[in-house]
Amino acid sequence: MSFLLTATAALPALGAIATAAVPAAKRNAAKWLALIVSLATLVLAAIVLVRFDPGGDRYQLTESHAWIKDFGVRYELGVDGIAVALIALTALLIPFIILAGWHDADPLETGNKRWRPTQGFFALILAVEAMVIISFEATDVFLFYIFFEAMLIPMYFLIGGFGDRAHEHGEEAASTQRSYAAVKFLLYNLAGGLIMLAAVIGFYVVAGHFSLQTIAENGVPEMATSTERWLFLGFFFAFAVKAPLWPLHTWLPNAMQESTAPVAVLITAVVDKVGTFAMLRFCLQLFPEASKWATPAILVLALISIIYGALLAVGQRDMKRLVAYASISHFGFIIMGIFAMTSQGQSGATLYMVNHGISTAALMLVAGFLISRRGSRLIADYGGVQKVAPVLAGTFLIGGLATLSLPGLAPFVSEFLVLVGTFARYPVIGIIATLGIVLAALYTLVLYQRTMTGPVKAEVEGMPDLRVRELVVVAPLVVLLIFLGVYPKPVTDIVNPAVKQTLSDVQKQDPKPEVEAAK
Amino acid sequence: MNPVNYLYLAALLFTIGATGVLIRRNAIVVFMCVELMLNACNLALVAFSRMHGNLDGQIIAFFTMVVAAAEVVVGLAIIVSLFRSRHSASVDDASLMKL
Amino acid sequence: MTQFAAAATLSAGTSTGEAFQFWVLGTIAVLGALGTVFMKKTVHSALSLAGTMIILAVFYLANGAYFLGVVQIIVYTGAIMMLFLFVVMLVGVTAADSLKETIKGQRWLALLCGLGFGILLVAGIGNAALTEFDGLAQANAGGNVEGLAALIFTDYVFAFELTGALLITAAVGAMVLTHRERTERAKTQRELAEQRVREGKHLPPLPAPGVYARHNAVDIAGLLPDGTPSELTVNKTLRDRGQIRDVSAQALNDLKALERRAEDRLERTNSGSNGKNGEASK
Amino acid sequence: MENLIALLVAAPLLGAAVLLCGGRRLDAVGHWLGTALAAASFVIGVVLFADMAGKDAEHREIGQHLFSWIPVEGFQADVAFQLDQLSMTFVLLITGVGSLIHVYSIGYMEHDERRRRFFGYLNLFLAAMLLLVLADNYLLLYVGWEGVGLASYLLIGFWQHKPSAATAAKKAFLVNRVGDMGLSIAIMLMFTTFGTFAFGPVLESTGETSEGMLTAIGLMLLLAACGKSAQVPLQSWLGDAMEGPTPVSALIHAATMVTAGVYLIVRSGEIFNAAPDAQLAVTVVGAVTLLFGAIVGCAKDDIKKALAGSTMSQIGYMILAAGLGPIGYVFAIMHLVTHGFFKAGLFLGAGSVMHGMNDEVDMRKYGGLRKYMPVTFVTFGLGYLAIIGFPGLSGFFSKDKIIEAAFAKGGTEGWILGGVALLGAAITAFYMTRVMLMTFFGEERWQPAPDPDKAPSVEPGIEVHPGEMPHPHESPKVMTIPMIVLAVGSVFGGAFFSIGDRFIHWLEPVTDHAHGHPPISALAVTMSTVAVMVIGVGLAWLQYGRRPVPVVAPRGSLLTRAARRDLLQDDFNHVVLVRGGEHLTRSLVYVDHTLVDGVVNGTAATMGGLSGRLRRIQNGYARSYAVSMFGGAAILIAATLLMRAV
Repeated sequence: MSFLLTATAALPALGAIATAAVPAAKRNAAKWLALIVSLATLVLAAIVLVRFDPGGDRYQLTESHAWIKDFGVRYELGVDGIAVALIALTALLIPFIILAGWHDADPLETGNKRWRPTQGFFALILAVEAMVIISFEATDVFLFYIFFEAMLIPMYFLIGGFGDRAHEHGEEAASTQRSYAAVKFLLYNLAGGLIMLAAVIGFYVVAGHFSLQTIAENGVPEMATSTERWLFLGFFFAFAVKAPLWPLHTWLPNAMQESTAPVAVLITAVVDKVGTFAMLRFCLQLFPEASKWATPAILVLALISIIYGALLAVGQRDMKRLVAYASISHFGFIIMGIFAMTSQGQSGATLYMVNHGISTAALMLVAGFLISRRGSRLIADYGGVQKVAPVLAGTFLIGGLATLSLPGLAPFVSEFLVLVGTFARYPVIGIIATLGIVLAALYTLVLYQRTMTGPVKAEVEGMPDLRVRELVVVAPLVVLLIFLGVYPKPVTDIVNPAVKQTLSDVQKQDPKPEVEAAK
Repeated sequence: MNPVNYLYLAALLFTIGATGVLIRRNAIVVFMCVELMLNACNLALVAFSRMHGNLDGQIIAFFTMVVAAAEVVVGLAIIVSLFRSRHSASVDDASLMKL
Repeated sequence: MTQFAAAATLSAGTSTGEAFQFWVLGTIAVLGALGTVFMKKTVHSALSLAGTMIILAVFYLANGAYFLGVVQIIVYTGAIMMLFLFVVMLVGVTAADSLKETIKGQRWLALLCGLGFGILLVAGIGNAALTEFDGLAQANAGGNVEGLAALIFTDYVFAFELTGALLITAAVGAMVLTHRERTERAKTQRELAEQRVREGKHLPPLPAPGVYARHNAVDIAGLLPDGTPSELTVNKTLRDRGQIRDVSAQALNDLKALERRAEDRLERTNSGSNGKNGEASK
Repeated sequence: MENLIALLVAAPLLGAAVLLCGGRRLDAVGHWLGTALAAASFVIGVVLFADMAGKDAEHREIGQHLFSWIPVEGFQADVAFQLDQLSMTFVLLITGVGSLIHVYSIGYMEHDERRRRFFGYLNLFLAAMLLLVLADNYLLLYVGWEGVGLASYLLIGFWQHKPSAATAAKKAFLVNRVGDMGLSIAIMLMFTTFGTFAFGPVLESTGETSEGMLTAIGLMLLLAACGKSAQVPLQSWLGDAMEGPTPVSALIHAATMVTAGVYLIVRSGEIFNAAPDAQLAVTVVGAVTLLFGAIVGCAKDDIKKALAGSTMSQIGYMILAAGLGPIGYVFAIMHLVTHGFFKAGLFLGAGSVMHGMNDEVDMRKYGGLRKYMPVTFVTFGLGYLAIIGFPGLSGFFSKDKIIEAAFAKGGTEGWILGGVALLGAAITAFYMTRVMLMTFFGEERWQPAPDPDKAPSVEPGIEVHPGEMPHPHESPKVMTIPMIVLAVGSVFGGAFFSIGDRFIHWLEPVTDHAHGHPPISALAVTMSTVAVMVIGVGLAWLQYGRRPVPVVAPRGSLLTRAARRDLLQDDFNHVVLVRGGEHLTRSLVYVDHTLVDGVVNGTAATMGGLSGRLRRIQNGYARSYAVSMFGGAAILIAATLLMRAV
C-alpha cells in the first residue's frame, strides 16, 4: 500500500499552512513558496500518471484505513483513468494560476508592512488544490463528501476577499458586489451539499458502507427503485449545482465576474470539474438504474444549458461574464456527453473536462491580463488592442478559437466526440446541440472583434504587450491546446478503460452502426 | 387522609408562584414568587420521600434549599445593583433584550 | 416534642390530627401564597411569603423531615426572608408598584397558562396517584438527622462539596455585585462648594424639607410661596423611591380644622367677652 | 513516394509556424521564406504528379497513414492522407496558383509593415487547403475545411483597424460555421450509419443503406458546400470578403478555397449518385447561384465586388455540373481549374489596376487605362476572353461542356438547367464586358485621391497624398510576371485539357465519367453558347462602350438597385437574423436575471420579511418570554400525559 495519493493531496495542504505562516513582510517569499509547492505537487501528479497502468485494475494506488468505525467510514483513496486525468489537469493548472495571480493580492499602497492577504491568497489557492485533488482520489463516498463541501470555504474567501483592482464603480461597490457573489456561491453550493448529505446518509442506511471499492468488487447494493431514484436525485442535485447545470447556474457568472481572473479559472476550470467528475463516478456507479431513468430529463437540461449559455454569452457586456456563460454552455456539453451513455460521449466528456480547463484558463487569464491593464471588464471600453499589443491579441484569439472548438485545437476533439456520442443515441438532441458550434463562434468572434480590432481607442494607446511572466503563463497553455488537439491519444488511452468500466456499470452498449446492424 | 394531598398543595403553590412571576413587575416580588415555587418543589420532594420511605427526597430538598440560598444572595445583589443603576426595581425597565 | 413523637410514629396511614392540620394550615398557606402575588406593597408580599414558609416548615415536620423543617425555619424564614426585607428596605418600603399591566395580553396569558399548568399538574398527580405508600418509619429509625447525614456524607458527598463551593462563589459574587469600589478620594466640602460654583447651578444650599410637626417630616416636600410642593427639598433617595408625601392638601385641611376648633373656643370666649365688653360699654 | 505527401502539407505549415512565431527579426526575409516554402510544396506536388503519371490509371492512388488521431471505443479517426488524381489536380492548382500569388504579394504588400504576418497567413491557408484535399476521411477533411475558414478569417480581416474588414471577416467565419454545422452533422450521420467516416469504406458501402439516409447526408454535405463556396442561401459573405487584400481575393476567394464545396460534392459522388433528390437540390442551388451571382455582378461598380459576383456565378456552374452526376463531375473540376487560372488572373489584374490608381476600386473612376498599363490590360483582357467563353480559350471549353451536360440531364429539368446555364453565359459576357470597358476603355474619369482619414478603406502603407490625381503606372515585374503566367494558363488550359479528352481520362478512375447525350446536338449547344456570348457583349457595348459612363452611378432600375444591394440578401439577414438574435439574447439576459435568478432572490427576500415579522414577538420583556416558557412547559407536560394516556 503506497502513500502516493495521500502525499499528492497532503503536499499542497501543508504548503498552504506554511504559506499562511510566512511573516507579513516576507510577501514575495510566500509567493515563491506557493509556486514551488504547486510545482512539487505537479511532479507528484506526474508520478501518479506514470505509476498508473491504464490496463490495470479499476482503482489503483489504493489506500484504505478505517476511520469512523461506527459508520463504516473509511479513509479510502484510489484512482481510475478519469481521476488521474483530472488530477493531472488540476496539478498542471495551479502553478499557472498562482503565477497569473502573482500581483493580484499585493497591498494597494506599497510599503504596507502589516499586509497579510497576500499570504492568505496563495495559501487559499493551495488549500483548494489539496481539497480538489483528494476529492478526485476519494473512493469513499463520505470522505468525498467532506472535501466536496470543505472546498467551499477557501473558495468563499477567494471570491469575497480578492477582486479586480480599479473597479468601474469604485472600491465600495466592488466589495459589496464581491460579497454578494461570494455569499451566492456559498449558499447555492451549500444547498446542493446539504441535499447530498441527506442522500449520503440515505445511501449508508441502504448500503451499510461507503466504499466504492467494495461496490466495484461486490456490485451495487440492492435497493428499491424509488429509493435509488431519490438518492440519485440527491447526489445529482449537488453535482448539478457545482457543474453548473441550467437552471442552477446563476451563481457562476457573479462569482467569475467578481473574482480575479486566476480565481475565476480556479472556479470554472478546477472546482467545477469535481461536479462533472462526481456525476461520472458516483451518480453512474452507485445508481445505474436511476441514471438511466433520469437520462432524458438531464439531456434536455444539458441541451438547454448549451444553447442558453451560448445565447447569454452573446448578450453580455462584461467579458468575464461572457466567459462564464460560455463555460455554462461547455458544461452542458460535458454533462450531455456523460449521460449520452456511449463510449464516445463519455470519453469525450472526460476529455472535455481536461480541454475546457486548459482553454478557459488560456482565454480567461489573457482576459485578466487585459483587464489588469485597462482596469475595466466592459467589452465596450476596449478596441484596437491588436494593434498595440499583438501578442496579447494573438493569444487571446487562440484562446477564443479553442473556446469555439476550432479543429486542430484540443476542445474540438472532445466536443466532436460528445456530439457524435450523443447523436448516435439521440439524433435530435445531437443536431440541436450542434447549433452551439455556431453560437460559440458568434460570441467568441464578437468579443474578439469588439476588443481587439477596429481603430485604436484612446485609453488603449500605449498598452504594454504581454510581459515575460504572463508569457510564461500563456505559452505553455497554448502549446498544450495545440498538442492535445493534434495528438490527444495519450489522454484517451488513459481515459478509455475507465469509461468502458463506467459503461459496464450502467450496462449500456454503444449502438451498432446501421450497416453492421443490418448484417 | 392520603399524603398525596401534599402533592396537590405543592402543585397549587407552584402554579401560584409561577403566575406571580409572570404578572408582577417588581423584581423583588418576582423573586419571592420564585422562592415560593422552590418551596413548593421542596414540599413535593418531602412528600415523595415519605411515600417512598427513603430520605433521598429530603436530601434533594436540602440541596434545593442551599442552592436557593445562594441564588437569593446573588439575585438580590443583582436587584440592588440594578436599582442603583436605574433607580427602579421594575423588570420591564430592564428590557434590553429587544434589538 | 410530643408532636414530633406523634409524627415519628406516623407510618402508612395518617392520623386525623394531621388531616385537620393539613386542611387548616394548607388553606392559610395558599392564602399566603396568593397574598405574596397580589399584595400591592412589597413588604406585605414578603410577610405573607414568610407565613407560607413557616407553614411549609410545619408540613415538613409533619412529613417526618424534622431536619428540613428546622432548616426551613432557620434558613428561609430566618435568613432569606430577612434578606428580602433588607433589600425591600433598601429599595423602599412603601414603594408600591401598580398592578396595572403594561404588556398587552400578558396578564391573561399568564393566568391562562397558570390555570392550564395547574390543571395539568393536578391531572398528572391524579394520574400517577399511588394509593399505598410506605412511611419513613424505618428510614427515620436511626434518627432523621443521622439518616440524612449518612446519605449526605456518602452518596451525595460530591454534590455536597459542590454546594459548598457554590455558596462561597455566591457570597463572593454578591460582594462583587454590590460592593462599589471608590476610585478617587471623597470630595471635601470646599471642593464640593467650588464645584457647585463652577457648574453655576444652585449655589445656595438645598432648601429644607417642609416642616410639619407631627413626626419626622423629611419625606414631605416644602411648600413654595404659591403653596405647591418643591421636589428639591426632599432627600434624593426618597425622591428616587417616589416616597415624597405631598401633604399640601392635608396641611390645608388640618389648618381649616384647627381654625374651626379655635373659632369654637373663641366663640365661647367672644360671647363672654362681648358680654364683658357690653357690660364694660354700659 | 508516399512519405512525400505529408511534406506537401508540412512545408507551408512550417512556414506559417516560423513566420507567425518568429517575431520582427524575420520581417526582412519573411516574404521570401513564405514564397520559398509555397514553391517547395509546388515542386513536391510536381514530383508526385510525375510519379503518378508514370503509373497506369488503376494504380495511381497512393496513401499515407501518419498516426491514429482520436482512438476511442468504436470510433477510429486517423491522420492519414490519400492522393489520387482528383486530389492531385487540386494540389497542383493550389500550390501552383498559390506560389504565383505569393510572388505577386511580395510586390503588392511591399509597403505593409505586417507583410511577414501576411505571408504567414497565406502559408497557413495553403497548409489547410492541402490538408482538405489530401485527407482520406471526412473528419480530417473537416479540419482542413475549418482551417481554410480560419485562414480566410485572418486574411479578410488582415487590415483589422478597418471596422468594415473586421466585420467582413467575422461574417465570413460565421456564415461558414453554418455550413460546417452541415458537414459535422453529415459526419455524424455517416458514423451512425457506416460506423466510420473514411472515404473508402463510406463510399463503397453506400449501397447498404437506405436512400433516405443518403439523401440526408447529401443535403448536409450540400449545406457545407453552400457555406464554403458561397452558394445561395449562404452566399452573403463573399462580397464582403473583398475587404481583404486583393491577392487574398485572388487566391482564396476566387481560385481555391471557394471551390472546396465542389471538391466535397465531387469527392462524395457515390453518395449523391445514390440519392437523386440530393443531386437535384445540388443542381438547383447551382443554377440559382449562377444567375444570382451574374445579376449581382452586373450591378456592382466596385471592380472587386463585380468579380466576386462573377466568381459566385462561375462556382454556380461548377456546382450545377457536380449536381449532374457522372456526366458532370469531370467538367465541374475542369471548369474549376480553368476558372482558377483566369479568375486569379482577373483579380491580380484588378489588384494591379487598384495599385496604379491609389487603391480606387470604383470602376466609374477608371477609364482609358489600357495605354497606361499595357501588360495588365493584355493579361486582364485574356482572362476576360477566357471567362466569357471566347472560342478557343479555356473558359470556352469547360463552360460549353457544362452547358452541354446540363442539357444532357434530359427531361424538362435538362431544358431548364441548360437554359439557365445559357442565360448565365450571356449575362457573364455582359458584365465582364462592362468591367472591361469601364476600366480600360472610354475617357479617363479619374478622381483625386480621397482623404484617407475620411475614407479608411485605403490600404495602409501605400503612400497616398489626399487630393492628388492618380498617375497610373504599370506594376513592377514581380507582380506582372504571375499575371502573365496565369494569362497563359487561361488561354491554353482549356484546349490542353479537352483535346483528346485528356482531363476526362485523367479523372475517370476517380469520378467515373458518363458521356451525356443532350437532346440537341453538341454542335448546336456550342453555337448557341457562342451566340448568347456575342449578344451579351454587344449589349454591354451598347450600354457602356457607345455612351460615356457617368461618374456617379445613375439611380437605375429596381432590379439594378436591388442587385447593387446584393439582391437584398444582407438586409434580409440583418432583419431576420441579426435583429432577431439581438432581441432574443437581450430578452434572455433579462429572463436570466429576473426569472432564474429572481426565483432564488425572491425566496431569500420572503425569508427576510418573514423573520422581520417574527421579530416583533421578541419585545424584550423577560416576563413575556417567561410566559412562552411556561406555556411551553405546560404543553410538554400535556404531551407526556397524552403519551402516557395513549
